[in-house]
Amino acid sequence: MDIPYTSKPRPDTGLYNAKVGIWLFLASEVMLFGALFSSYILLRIGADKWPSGLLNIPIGTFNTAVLITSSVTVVMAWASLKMNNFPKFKLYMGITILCALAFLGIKSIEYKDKFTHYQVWLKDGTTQTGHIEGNPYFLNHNKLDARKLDHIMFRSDGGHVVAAAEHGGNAKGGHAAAVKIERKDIQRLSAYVPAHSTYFAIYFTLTALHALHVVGGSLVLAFFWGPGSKMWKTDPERFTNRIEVGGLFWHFVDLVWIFLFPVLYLL
Amino acid sequence: MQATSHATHHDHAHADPHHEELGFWRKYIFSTDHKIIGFQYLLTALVFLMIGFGLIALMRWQLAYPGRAIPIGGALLERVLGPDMVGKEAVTGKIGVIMPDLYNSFGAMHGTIMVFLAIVPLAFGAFGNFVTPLQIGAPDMTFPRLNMASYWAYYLGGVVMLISFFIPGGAAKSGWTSYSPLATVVDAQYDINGQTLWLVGMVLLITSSLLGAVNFITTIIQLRAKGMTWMRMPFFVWAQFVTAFLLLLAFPPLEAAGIMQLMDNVFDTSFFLPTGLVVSGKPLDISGGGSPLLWQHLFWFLGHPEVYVLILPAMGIVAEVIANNTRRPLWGYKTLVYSVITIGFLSFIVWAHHMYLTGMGTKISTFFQTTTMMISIPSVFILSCLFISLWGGSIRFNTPMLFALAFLPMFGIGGLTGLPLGFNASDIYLHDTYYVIGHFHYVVAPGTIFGLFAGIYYWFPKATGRFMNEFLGKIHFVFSLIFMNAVFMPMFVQGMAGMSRRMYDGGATYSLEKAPEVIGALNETVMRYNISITHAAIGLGLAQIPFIINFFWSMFAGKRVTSDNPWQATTLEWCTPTPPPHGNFLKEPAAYRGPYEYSVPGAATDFTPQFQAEKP
Amino acid sequence: MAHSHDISKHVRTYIAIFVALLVGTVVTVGLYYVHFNSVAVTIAVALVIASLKSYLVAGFFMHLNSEKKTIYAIMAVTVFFFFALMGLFIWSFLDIPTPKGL
Amino acid sequence: MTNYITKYLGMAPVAAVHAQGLDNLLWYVHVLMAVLFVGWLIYFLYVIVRFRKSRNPKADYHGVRGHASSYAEAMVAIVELVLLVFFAIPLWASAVAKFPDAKDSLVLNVIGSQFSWRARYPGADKIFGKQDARMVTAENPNGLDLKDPNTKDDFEVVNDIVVPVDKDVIVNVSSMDVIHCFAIKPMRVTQDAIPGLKLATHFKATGTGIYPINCAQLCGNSHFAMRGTLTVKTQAEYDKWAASKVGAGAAGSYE
Ligand code: HEA
Ligand code: HEA
Ligand code: CUA
Ligand SMILES: [Cu+2]
Repeated sequence: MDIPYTSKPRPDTGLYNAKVGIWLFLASEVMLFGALFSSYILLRIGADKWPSGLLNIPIGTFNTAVLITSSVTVVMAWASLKMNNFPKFKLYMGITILCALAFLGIKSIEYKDKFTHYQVWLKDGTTQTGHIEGNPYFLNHNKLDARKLDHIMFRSDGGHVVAAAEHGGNAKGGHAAAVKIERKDIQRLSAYVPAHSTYFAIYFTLTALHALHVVGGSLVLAFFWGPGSKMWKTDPERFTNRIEVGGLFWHFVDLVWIFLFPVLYLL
Repeated sequence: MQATSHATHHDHAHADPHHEELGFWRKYIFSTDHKIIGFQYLLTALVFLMIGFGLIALMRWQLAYPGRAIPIGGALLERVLGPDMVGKEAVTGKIGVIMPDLYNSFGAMHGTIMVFLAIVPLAFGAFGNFVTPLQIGAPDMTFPRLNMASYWAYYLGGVVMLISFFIPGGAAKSGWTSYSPLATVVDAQYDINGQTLWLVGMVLLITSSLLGAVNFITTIIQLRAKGMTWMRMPFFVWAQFVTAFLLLLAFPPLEAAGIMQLMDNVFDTSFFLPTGLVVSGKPLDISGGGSPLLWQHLFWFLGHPEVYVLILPAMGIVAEVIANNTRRPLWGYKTLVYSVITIGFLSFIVWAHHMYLTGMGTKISTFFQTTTMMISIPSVFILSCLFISLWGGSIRFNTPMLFALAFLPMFGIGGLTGLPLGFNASDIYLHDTYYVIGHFHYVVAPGTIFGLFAGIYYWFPKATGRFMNEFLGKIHFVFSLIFMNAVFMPMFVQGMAGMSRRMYDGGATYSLEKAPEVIGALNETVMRYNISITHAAIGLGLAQIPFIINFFWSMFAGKRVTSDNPWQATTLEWCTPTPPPHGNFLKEPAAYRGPYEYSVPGAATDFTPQFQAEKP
Repeated sequence: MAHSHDISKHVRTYIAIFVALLVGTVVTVGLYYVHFNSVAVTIAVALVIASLKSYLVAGFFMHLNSEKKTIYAIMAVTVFFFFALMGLFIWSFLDIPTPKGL
Repeated sequence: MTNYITKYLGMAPVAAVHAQGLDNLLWYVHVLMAVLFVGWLIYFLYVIVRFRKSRNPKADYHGVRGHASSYAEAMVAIVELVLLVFFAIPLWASAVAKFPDAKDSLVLNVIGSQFSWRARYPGADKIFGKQDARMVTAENPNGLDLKDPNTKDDFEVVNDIVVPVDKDVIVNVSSMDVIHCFAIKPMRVTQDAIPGLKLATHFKATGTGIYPINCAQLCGNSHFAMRGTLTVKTQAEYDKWAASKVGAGAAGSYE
């Protein structure tokens, strides 16, 4: 016996197998991100102060638009197959994949930006944010000691700030000249990396996990666009189903981002 | 229909165009056939069951004879694990004393291995895989390659867990619950430590379970044979169905937690680390701001549904075996089904009964103890239905039935002792004592393991075409039953006396002998149980030898079955050839009636299988 | 293929939703710069818009509006547990009593 | 103090006022369990003997027809409900969640650390000095604010906690490293010590003597040895003892 309902729906449920499978998988994803969002809420409730405005909102908005675009193109790709228009499918799916790559590219620029953006907590209780001369990666106070550095040259984002930077993100403009900060005055030094604070910890965890989903999704979609599309000739119905299933996953990734964006960038 | 001979089936099989010959690797190692995968799960998980037992045997030695070298293999163990882990006896200098760190590692890994690498893979992976598609009349799982991936993810997870014993610092040592901050601060001097590997292993195991769960649910929804309506499904399938949902929805939060703890351990984040941590007199160099309770909530959000993952498949097996060997229908099939569904729902909202003493507020702990009491009701229903099913039966006491019958009171003890733990006011005294250890081992060891043994003896003939030996089986049963109780019953006494769990010296610090002036110190009887339990545990291990012999011997030399339905059972798996070929059924099966039509008045035989067509 | 006629109608919906999603995004960001006085209002508005957007994606792109019963059942169960998780978590944390005596 | 409950259940002796109620609940639950278990067991043994194949070769398709089992199940549910509503919930509310007035009680700060219990007493002024993890040094493991005047008469003991008899004691349990669990079995007190939180528990000892303090939560390799003692003295003896301590612990010194 062969496995039934791989492409034709089962009469009583009206569904083909993969569709049930993907929705179940998405159900588990809902719980995965649900747990992370719950953690976000609790960390935020528990925090003394929750940084805001440290992320670049225009970039985030643009990336949201990119992802939304890819979501509509992937459903158009499926619709094209339904209308028997294979070239159009190729086009729309191609755009989807390009959007995915664009999203990842932009995200990695954002990441890189954060990795070189530092905060120093001085022993007098004030803090400053800015860049260190030479834009080093992953420096912190322990590494200063390990490398026997007795000072850093620090380009502050603008004077002493006790609270977090103002809205509008790390505006490159108002940089002061580099000043010397002695090691002995530094309590703690950290870039905007996960270890910086629970805010960045959850930010990086959520966005990296989301980015992994984007990577996984675009690999699958790329397969359907490239070598996998041969199936259109042999079993068009099943191929269309595959696109639908891939699309469902892709929409879910988009959906997660729809929440991630306001929660991490705006609130 | 059932009595068709072997030879004819064989011919059919060859006539089947899909039955091409696969090479050894594709057929037995990287197989996509659910039966082979089930067998792979079975063997791997049994090995892990043995490893889990080996760990606890060493721990029990230390509990019974604190500071004494293990009698055999001490020097070898020291060579493998190093002198930090295995020390010398104070007086004689004999090598082979389990050190506290090793004890904690073994404890954590015993729990982890037993739960995630032995029992779940047996109950869900092995039995679920082998039996479910057959019972619903499906040719295979819906996603055979995904099924293979599940097994290999499980296998990899197991390998990672085992490797962790041999890295510097040794395996995870914060209990199977891995509470932060201990899990993060212990062994922090190593970049990659046992806890890191534990987390990586867990992510693999979770992935395996998630893929498995998707596969199982889809299979049950989509591949039921003609006529196999929901209310005609064997209870075992229902149990697997609910179990799969528990895995699907409860595991992801632990995966999230695992990722966050991994971040804490590797990237120095503070998800579970509050502000102001001071370890060994030095403030920790972290941002702080996290919450240790967050980990506990995420862990137990899985942890409680997980315990039903451990028990429900066993209940399913027991129901099948009881129906078959009482030769009458299960009593209250619908009640069973609704109860198991109810358990599924409730199991998600009781988790914090593991956390009554974490400073929980009155309102929330009232909520959780109410739900905890509610969940015990459907368990009582299930047990009652199984008990009442016995009434009016014509009971055959073969080995599977003996294990299934023993399951009932053993689970009863385990379940009942859950009640005093379930009230927050009485949990104050019992929390983290051996009473808890006794409680849950009664459900998982003489409970679940007996259920699984029943299943192994029961479906062995279908899988191999041969019976297991009844005599060895009965020896296995009798001694297992005696020793199981001898191991776990005294633990209630110890717990009531106030002995804490996870004690390297078996509570000697708190004994009258060490602290005679203290009121409420543990008396000699309680302490002596440490020794008797250990002896019983060794006896329990030895009692498995007949089983192991029986298992392998019967596979090649057991009594052959003479029919495809040797137990004269009613469910669909018994209408396939024995052992079932790839694709399972020679012609499309159909279910014509409910799953347990035994001793139907007026029928020719005392069983009327689901697959027997209505007489025209 | 069979339903190509319906499908072309759907396509128009898809485009409309695409536009709506973009508008939603712009509105969220715009409101952010407006600054509500109350944090609660800000959060509520942002989440309401996000929920609407996700409804559009799930309901139309993922055709959840016209799915089969089985899928609804699966998602209903999931939503139940999702809210159990979040709700009970938050409740647990809010219910931790403060230290006594000092 | 022993009564039949502690005796039959084999529990540690009772030495606190609120303990009896908790023990009663434990007892009732165990009676329920015993009744259920014995009842079912008798039925079970009877059935497997009476309905064995050799005696009853032909099974009965219908089996039990009455409603006896439904009544039994309903009974279980009702008894559980009663235990819950009339015992567990009120007990927790009265014995655990309701705190004595701090003014009339001895208030202690107990800090679990790997692997000992440090108990801080507020001294004569009944006010604790300030404390902050950032001030921790090797000599000042609790991070006390030594400039705070309230710190002056505070004192600290390690592992051997002393309290007066017949007086309410409130213990604020916390930790600065990992999770411990402050458990005094004869007092029926168990409270996790969780870093980042300060969680209160309370008891009123009924008899003098020395009682064990368990660490009941796995906290590292010497968890098994993290035993403290609680010495309950008469008020007069306690006062004398406390007087001898005051002033000795200003700098967070040990004893
Ligand atoms: C398969 C596993 C399993 C199962 C089924 C259960 C079932 C139950 N468990 Fe258990 N539990 C564990 C595994 C399990 N548990 C584990 C592993 C731990 C410890 C984890 C750790 O800390 O490491 C634990 C810990 C644990 C605690 C925390 C204790 C503590 O740490 O302080 C609590 C508290 O409420 C609890 C309660 C319950 C309850 C109320 C049930 C109920 O569902 C039980 C319902 C069943 C019945 C009520 C029995 C009905 C039967 C009859 C009426 C007939 C009886 C008679 C005869 C058969 C003759 N369990
Ligand atoms: C499913 C779960 C499970 C199972 C089955 C068991 C089984 C057993 N457990 Fe375990 N245990 C746990 C889960 C489990 N345990 C957990 C979660 C903890 C808590 C850990 C922690 O504190 O973090 C714990 C802790 C724990 C402790 C407390 C340690 C401490 O607190 O310090 C003890 C003490 O005696 C113990 C003993 C035993 C014994 C004697 C068995 C016996 O029942 C074992 C019986 C098994 C066998 C005898 C092996 C049989 C082998 C075969 C059949 C193989 C056949 C092979 C082939 C055919 C190839 N366990
Ligand atoms: Cu402290 Cu265990
Ligand atoms: Cu539980």
